[in-house]
Amino acid sequence: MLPDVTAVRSLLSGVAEAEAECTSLGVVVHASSGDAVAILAALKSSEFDFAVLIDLLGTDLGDRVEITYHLRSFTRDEDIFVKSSLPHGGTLQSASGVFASALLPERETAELFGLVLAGHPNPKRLLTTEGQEPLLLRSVPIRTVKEVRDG
Amino acid sequence: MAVGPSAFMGVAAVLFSLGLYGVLTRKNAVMVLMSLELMTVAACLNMVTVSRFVTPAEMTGQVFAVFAMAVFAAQIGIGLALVLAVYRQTGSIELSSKKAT
Amino acid sequence: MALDRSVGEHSLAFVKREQLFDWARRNSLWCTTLGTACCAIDGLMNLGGPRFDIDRMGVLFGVSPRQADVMVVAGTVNRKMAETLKLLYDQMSEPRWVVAVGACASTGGPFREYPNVVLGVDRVVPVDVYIPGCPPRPESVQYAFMQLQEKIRRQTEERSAARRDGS
Amino acid sequence: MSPRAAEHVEHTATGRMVFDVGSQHPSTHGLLRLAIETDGEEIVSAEACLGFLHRGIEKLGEHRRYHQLPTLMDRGDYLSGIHGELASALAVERLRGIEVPPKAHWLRSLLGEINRIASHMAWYGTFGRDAGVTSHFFYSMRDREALLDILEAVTGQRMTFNYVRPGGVIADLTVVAESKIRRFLRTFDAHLDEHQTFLGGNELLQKRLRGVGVIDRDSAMSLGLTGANLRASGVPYDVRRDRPYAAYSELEFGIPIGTTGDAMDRYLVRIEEMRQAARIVRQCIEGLPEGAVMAKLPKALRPREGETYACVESPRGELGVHLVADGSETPRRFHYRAPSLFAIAALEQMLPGTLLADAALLVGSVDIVPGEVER
Amino acid sequence: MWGEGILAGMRITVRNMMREPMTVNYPHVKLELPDRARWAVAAKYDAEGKPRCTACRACVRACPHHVLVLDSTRRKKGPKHIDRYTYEVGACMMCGLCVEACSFDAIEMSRTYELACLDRKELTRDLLRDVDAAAVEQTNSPKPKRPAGRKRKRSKTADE
Amino acid sequence: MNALLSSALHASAALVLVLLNGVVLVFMLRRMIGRMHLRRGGLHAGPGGVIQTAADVLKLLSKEGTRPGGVNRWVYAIAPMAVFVPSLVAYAALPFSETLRITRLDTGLLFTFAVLSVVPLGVIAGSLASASNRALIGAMRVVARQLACSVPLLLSVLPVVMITGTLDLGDIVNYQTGLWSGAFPRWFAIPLLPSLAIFTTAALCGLDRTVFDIHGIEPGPESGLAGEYSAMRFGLLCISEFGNVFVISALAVTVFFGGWTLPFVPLDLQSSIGPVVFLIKTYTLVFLFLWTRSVLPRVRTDQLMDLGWKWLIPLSIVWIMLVGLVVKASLPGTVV
Amino acid sequence: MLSGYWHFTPEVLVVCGAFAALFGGYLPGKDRGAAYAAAGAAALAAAIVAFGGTGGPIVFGQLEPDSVARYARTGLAGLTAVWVLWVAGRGMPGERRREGVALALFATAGGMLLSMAEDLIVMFVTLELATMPAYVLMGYRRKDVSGLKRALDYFVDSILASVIVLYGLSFLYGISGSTAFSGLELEGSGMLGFVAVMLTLVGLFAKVSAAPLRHWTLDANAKAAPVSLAFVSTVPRVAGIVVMSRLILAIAASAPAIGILVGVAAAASMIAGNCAALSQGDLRRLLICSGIAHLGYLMMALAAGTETGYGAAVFYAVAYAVPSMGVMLVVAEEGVAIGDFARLASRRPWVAWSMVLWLLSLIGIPPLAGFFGKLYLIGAALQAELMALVLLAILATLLSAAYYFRIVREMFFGDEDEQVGGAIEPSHAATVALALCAVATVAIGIGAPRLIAALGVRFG
Amino acid sequence: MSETVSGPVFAILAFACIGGAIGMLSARNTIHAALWLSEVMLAVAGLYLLLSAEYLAVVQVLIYASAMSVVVLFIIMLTLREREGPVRMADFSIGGGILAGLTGVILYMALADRGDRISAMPVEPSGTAALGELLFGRWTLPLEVAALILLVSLVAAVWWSREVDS
Repeated sequence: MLPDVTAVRSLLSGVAEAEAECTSLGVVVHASSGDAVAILAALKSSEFDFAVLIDLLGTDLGDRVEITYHLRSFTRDEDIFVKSSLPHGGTLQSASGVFASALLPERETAELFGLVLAGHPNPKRLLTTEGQEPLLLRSVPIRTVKEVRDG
Repeated sequence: MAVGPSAFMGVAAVLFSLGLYGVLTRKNAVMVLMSLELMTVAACLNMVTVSRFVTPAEMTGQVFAVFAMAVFAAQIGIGLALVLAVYRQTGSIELSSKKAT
Repeated sequence: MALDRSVGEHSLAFVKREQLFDWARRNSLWCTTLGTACCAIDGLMNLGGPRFDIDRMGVLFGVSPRQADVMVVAGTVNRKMAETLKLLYDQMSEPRWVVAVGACASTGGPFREYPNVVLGVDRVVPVDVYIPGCPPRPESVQYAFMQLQEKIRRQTEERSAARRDGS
Repeated sequence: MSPRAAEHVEHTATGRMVFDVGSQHPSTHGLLRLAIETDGEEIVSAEACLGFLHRGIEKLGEHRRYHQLPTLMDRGDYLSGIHGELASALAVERLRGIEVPPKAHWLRSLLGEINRIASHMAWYGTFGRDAGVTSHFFYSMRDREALLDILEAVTGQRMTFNYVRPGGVIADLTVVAESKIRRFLRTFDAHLDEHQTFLGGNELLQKRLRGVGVIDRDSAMSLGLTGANLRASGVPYDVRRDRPYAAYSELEFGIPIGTTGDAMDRYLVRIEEMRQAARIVRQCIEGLPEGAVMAKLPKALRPREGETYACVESPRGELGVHLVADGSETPRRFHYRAPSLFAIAALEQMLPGTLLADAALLVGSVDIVPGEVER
Repeated sequence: MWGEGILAGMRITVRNMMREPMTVNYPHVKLELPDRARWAVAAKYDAEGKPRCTACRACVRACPHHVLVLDSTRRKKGPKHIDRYTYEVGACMMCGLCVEACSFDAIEMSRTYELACLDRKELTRDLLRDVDAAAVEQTNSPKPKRPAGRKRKRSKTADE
Repeated sequence: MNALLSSALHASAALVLVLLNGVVLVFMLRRMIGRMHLRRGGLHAGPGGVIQTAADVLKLLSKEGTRPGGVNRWVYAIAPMAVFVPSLVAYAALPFSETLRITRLDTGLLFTFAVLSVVPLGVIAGSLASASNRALIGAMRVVARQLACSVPLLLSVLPVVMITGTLDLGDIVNYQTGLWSGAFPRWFAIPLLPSLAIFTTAALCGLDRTVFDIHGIEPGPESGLAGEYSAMRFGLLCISEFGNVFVISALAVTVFFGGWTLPFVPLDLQSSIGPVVFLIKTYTLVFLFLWTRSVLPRVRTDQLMDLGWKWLIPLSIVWIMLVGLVVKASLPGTVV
Repeated sequence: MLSGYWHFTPEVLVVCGAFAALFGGYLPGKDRGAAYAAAGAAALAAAIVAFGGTGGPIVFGQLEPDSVARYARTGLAGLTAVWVLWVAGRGMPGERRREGVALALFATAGGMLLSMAEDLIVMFVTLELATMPAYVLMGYRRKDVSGLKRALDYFVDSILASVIVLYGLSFLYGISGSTAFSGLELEGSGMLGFVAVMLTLVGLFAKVSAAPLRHWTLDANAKAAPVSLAFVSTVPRVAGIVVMSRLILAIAASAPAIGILVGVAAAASMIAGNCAALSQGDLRRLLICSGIAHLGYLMMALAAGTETGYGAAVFYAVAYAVPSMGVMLVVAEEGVAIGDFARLASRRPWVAWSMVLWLLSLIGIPPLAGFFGKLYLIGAALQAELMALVLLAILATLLSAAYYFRIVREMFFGDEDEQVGGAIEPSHAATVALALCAVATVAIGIGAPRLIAALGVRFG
Repeated sequence: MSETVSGPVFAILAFACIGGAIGMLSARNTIHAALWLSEVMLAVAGLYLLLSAEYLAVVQVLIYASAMSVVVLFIIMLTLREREGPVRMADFSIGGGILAGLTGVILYMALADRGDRISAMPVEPSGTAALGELLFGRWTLPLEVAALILLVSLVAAVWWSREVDS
């Protein structure tokens, strides 16, 4: 389940500035937003064989958005999480070149957190209609009870 | 009220002339083919008329009309295949060298 | 083709003929199904299935909106879907009815706090029958169709009564 | 039937046509709209247009208390409510460190497998309808009704159960339910054989399914496919076996895999999965331990600050819940991984080059539930 | 041989045709609901016909999306007066959390599923209106039960 | 004038027959198919749901007819008629019994095929007029299907014509009265089994199925034209599709199953129960068609074309040659 | 009736050859082998015709394999054999040859039947069989856009001609009540008869590309592949000329005025063809124009309306087609521009000398085929005292020498720099084909007196 | 058919023929033109019936009114881009009109001149069976040739409609 943290560290030292640690989530690599895609590529081609991008999600940390990439290796049955953070309205570098599975989740994340998607083959909005104000997962307040009742 | 052969042949003649007009004036290949069909039908009608009035027993005209129909159906089939081939290459079904006659 | 309208307004035959047509309408409710979420599975798919078999009542599902009498909205409708919904409703020909199946279609249901979700189909098109439940049982939906039939019958009676009074 | 306004008769330089399949088309199983560009009958490109069912499950999850989360998950993947509930419950349990009584584990597996068969039956019926065999829909609905009866008897609802909670399940099996399960198990294998003969044995259908919509092993992994779609491409990955949860570590079951990854393989893998699921149900009903079904929990769950990911094998693949807790009563971020979302990406890659007539079949063959796609 | 599958399919259809249809002819015959079936929320009454609600608002807090509203007035002495206890049946998802949260067994998931209505107003129901939250003392407090002589209007149920 | 009146009477009788036929038969088939689906089908309209289909038709009559925007008005309006009228006219030559038929035609067999072949014209016209991509693709499929199936359909009845030496449907039926070696009815279905097989296959491929898929009236490309029409225009399309199934089945009965005749029954009795026998035979065949269809998945158009052009047509040609040789050898004096 | 069936042996052989070409690819062996087989069949057919002899009317009098038909069928089969042989060696440009050869053989079969036709129905049907493959051959290159468009134009005009013929035939039949040539009776039919003859002839003239509707041939054919043109401008045309001659002869018996009509068309064809040919730089156009002119000479004899004129015309049809085929095939090898022939004599002396032979024959230099052909034509015209036409023909011949000699000059004294054509791959089959053409040109010339006697031409 | 041709029926059919042809030529939309054409074909089939040519009438419907019209409409459908476009006239159509008109006038004159030479309606002609005997007896040769023509057209159509491999 958990890959060897030291081995991950040594692997990443050759690629970019990144920190790996073991948390409640699993092994997490913290990277700067510029390096994330390179790190993903390195992890994919490494001996860990993280061949699948299982998931991609954004988390609002208040002042910035944290993007979490969740990789899995079927051969070794190990998971690794790569996290990078962006400012609000920042540019999300697409990982779809490395993992085709990032195509749709990236569009969704960019739309819901108000990010700019770069390097994506089809960076349109995914969920809401063009022409409407996008719904941002981070800032849009949900309706209050009163609104719902009288609404 | 008896209707003689010239009435039928007259209808055929009108159809023929109209078809000829269509062939001569239309640029759209499909329209030209349709006009040709009109002319064919005129000729067939002529033959059937003659067959009825002149050779009712031998029915030569009907035989002739059967063959004419078969042959022209084949011709129009070829023509449509050609139109399609031209359309695929050029995206147009207009006859290129249609001159006003 | 509306035959009932080409029949004279004040003729004696009119009322009877209209009643006949209304009987036909009641017993032949063709639905265009706008099944979006869970309600479409339980409320529509299972209802069309062998156990509940809505076909008994002459209700057909999955008809093109141009031919349908009833639009069955089953499931959440959000702002993007609402546009489609409106267009589909506009395609339907009179007389037409709308049935909102489930909490989401009736009021927005469990998702009504989310601003993208429309607070009930009646915000977009007029709704004739609401069916609470999340999702409602197939029987609930069939019950709703029976209510709808009742409503159609009542409408006719009211109309003909109004005409009697007027004449 | 999509509205006319959304349907353009577009003539491009190559004479192509643009088609909208959906957003309300029976074969799209809810609300998936595919903008398909065709050249004659052949599909040139396909793009999925989502968002017709975007209703903020993730956003609302941030405003729900932890034990309310299953109600949302039920309505995400509405065909397999138990699995959604289970994933969220597992995540909460992992964050909070809750011990679940063993009987609850077994009940979760039991109900999960019953729900899996029910979900596959729904897919099976609509798949038959996509193929044009109308009768099959009714035959699979017959078995689905039996399963729904069981689920209703145990949980009180037919589809949105709210049965699995953090800490266990809310109720034990009833006697009626158990006898229903046994009755179901007696007939199910024969029924499944009948279905398989009826639909899968049909030569015309085989001709339509074989070699269509092939996804090879590598692209399946690259596309992030999971579940039956992945296994059909020859990757024997199953969360139940590789990351056992509930009682699966104690249960015996096989994992069917395909060889070519075409529509036929996906079909066959799902059929075999139903058979294996019935096998698990049998084991569960036999080996159900005694004891409590719910752990003792405080009224309000307040996990410590932290983050976790828990996944289950839903009928559509790996359904994972990513939960970020900030120490309050509600999660800071609630995200769930929808296997259907990745299947849609696969669909976009699969469709170009096939015929328009195959589109509906292929959409059916990957088994998509829009509710979980758009969340 | 090619075509065997088709023939087998035809055989199966005929076999099914010979079987009895499994249709339940609904308005005339009704399926029996299981004991645990959860449909619209209904208030419960004790043996004397008094509602058992104590206006503790546990259900209101438990409801994930606020379909229950309970307005009560606290009085100097005696139980609270329930001005209004409404229930939006049109939005309820029948999850049963409110019933689980109720420690007084004052509400239940009823088994009426024939809920369709023609008017949007009917989607909101009064579970209770203008009643006293009576039974707190009976079940919970050691205090003796008060005499039931106070002004009490007739309680309304959803079905009326 | 008398002739005109009688032909008008005939025509209106045909219309009534077609409509009644449709109304009753559709209901019966709905119930039958319902049973096949483990359910009951229409129950609530009238006693046992008998007038369910009548209700459908009446309702369609009372609906408001809409015309989608952007359509070609005249063609759109004419197309359902162009589909409906031929399928009505196709009844003209069918011999319901020795005496009961609308008109007696020398070329009855060919006439029926000719009239049925006009139907796709209306389908295409309507779909071109309705300016919808989906209808267009649907119509293209319909046409491709028709082109692939109508040729083998026509070829498959040729052996019968070769043997009987007539195109008159009544004569073809008369040829089939009596018994072979006292045991087998003289129906062409027995010696010309391959012809029947080709006919059935081609008919199965060529007939539209949407009417009977009660739960499958999909507004997709499969339904083609029907998705674009509303109210009675749609009703006309439905009736016409149903009528086509009936006519094809009736043709099969006439050509292969001895039409109104019944073996082992005295001749004078036969003439009186002729229409009933004919209808029973036809309904049986209609049911068989539907039964087969309920098992078959939708076949892709290109596969259908392959079937038609690469298998059915060559096979029927080979079969015609074989039959021709046999006929020539056994009946040296005949025309053929 | 049954006894006449052996007369069809050559046609059956040719059709078998067509099937062999069409489906030969599916048998073991190659496409090329099938084409050879087809060529063999055609040649064999020619031989059988040559030895088969003649007979009276067969098939209810619908066909008459007389000596004219024998000569024409031999010519048609021989021409086809040459063409197929050449195609077997060189192939169709840019496309496979299977369909092309098969279609050409079908056309030949049609043409051979056509040259025997003695009935309007048979004539019409076989005329269509003879000319229909031509549309395909004209648009044979499917990637060649302008070629396809020209083929479409050609097709439309040709069908128009067919329809007009058909309409005319329906009147002819209506007036005489019979479709047999022998039964055509226009006596006293007045205006209707005139219209019938007019429509029929105008259509037929258009079919064989004579005036007045000849311009479309030029436009439509000018962009076709020379190899297609070599076939289209010879085989179907010869067959058409033969049957046209037969029909004119049959009609002339009861409507002598037809001679004027034909004469006018002949004069127009001669003038138009020659004048247009003078200024052409494209050899295809040049040969088409000169073909129209040759048709004019031929119709001059037909205008006489006598058996002699008829025989002379049929003789000339083949005598003209053989060199024409040779020239066209060389054009297909070398190139369509006149400059492509520069110094051909130094590159391929044998081919160049053959070209000279053919061109001389086309001009009409003794002792080649063309000379005797023209001689008989003029003789026939003189017999009918059509002095003006004869004078015009002689003038036109002189004029034609001018443009034919341009080619000869280019071959022998052309500018070296203009030599653009690369070395042509040697092909035995093609060489044999060209050689056959050359030999035939001489042979027809030498055997002319005997042939013409057999064709029933009598002078004096 | 009766011995005399019914005048009103003929008038209706003739009107339908000519009107349909005019409609076809004046249609500004190819689809309309094709539909008009099939109307003309049906009317001509009616005329055939008047002329006791039952078989030909049926064949006319089968081949011209349906099969050919369907194929023509199919082609119009495939050449979609010109689908709604009006039929464009040639630049200068007066010449064509004059020629066609002249043809018509001449034909009229010819018919008026000699057309009624044959005016009496003869006895009831032989039926379809006789036609069949003629076709397969006396006219076998053209029948075989027509078969070859159909084969040629099949080869040609396949040749042009197959994809060109580049």
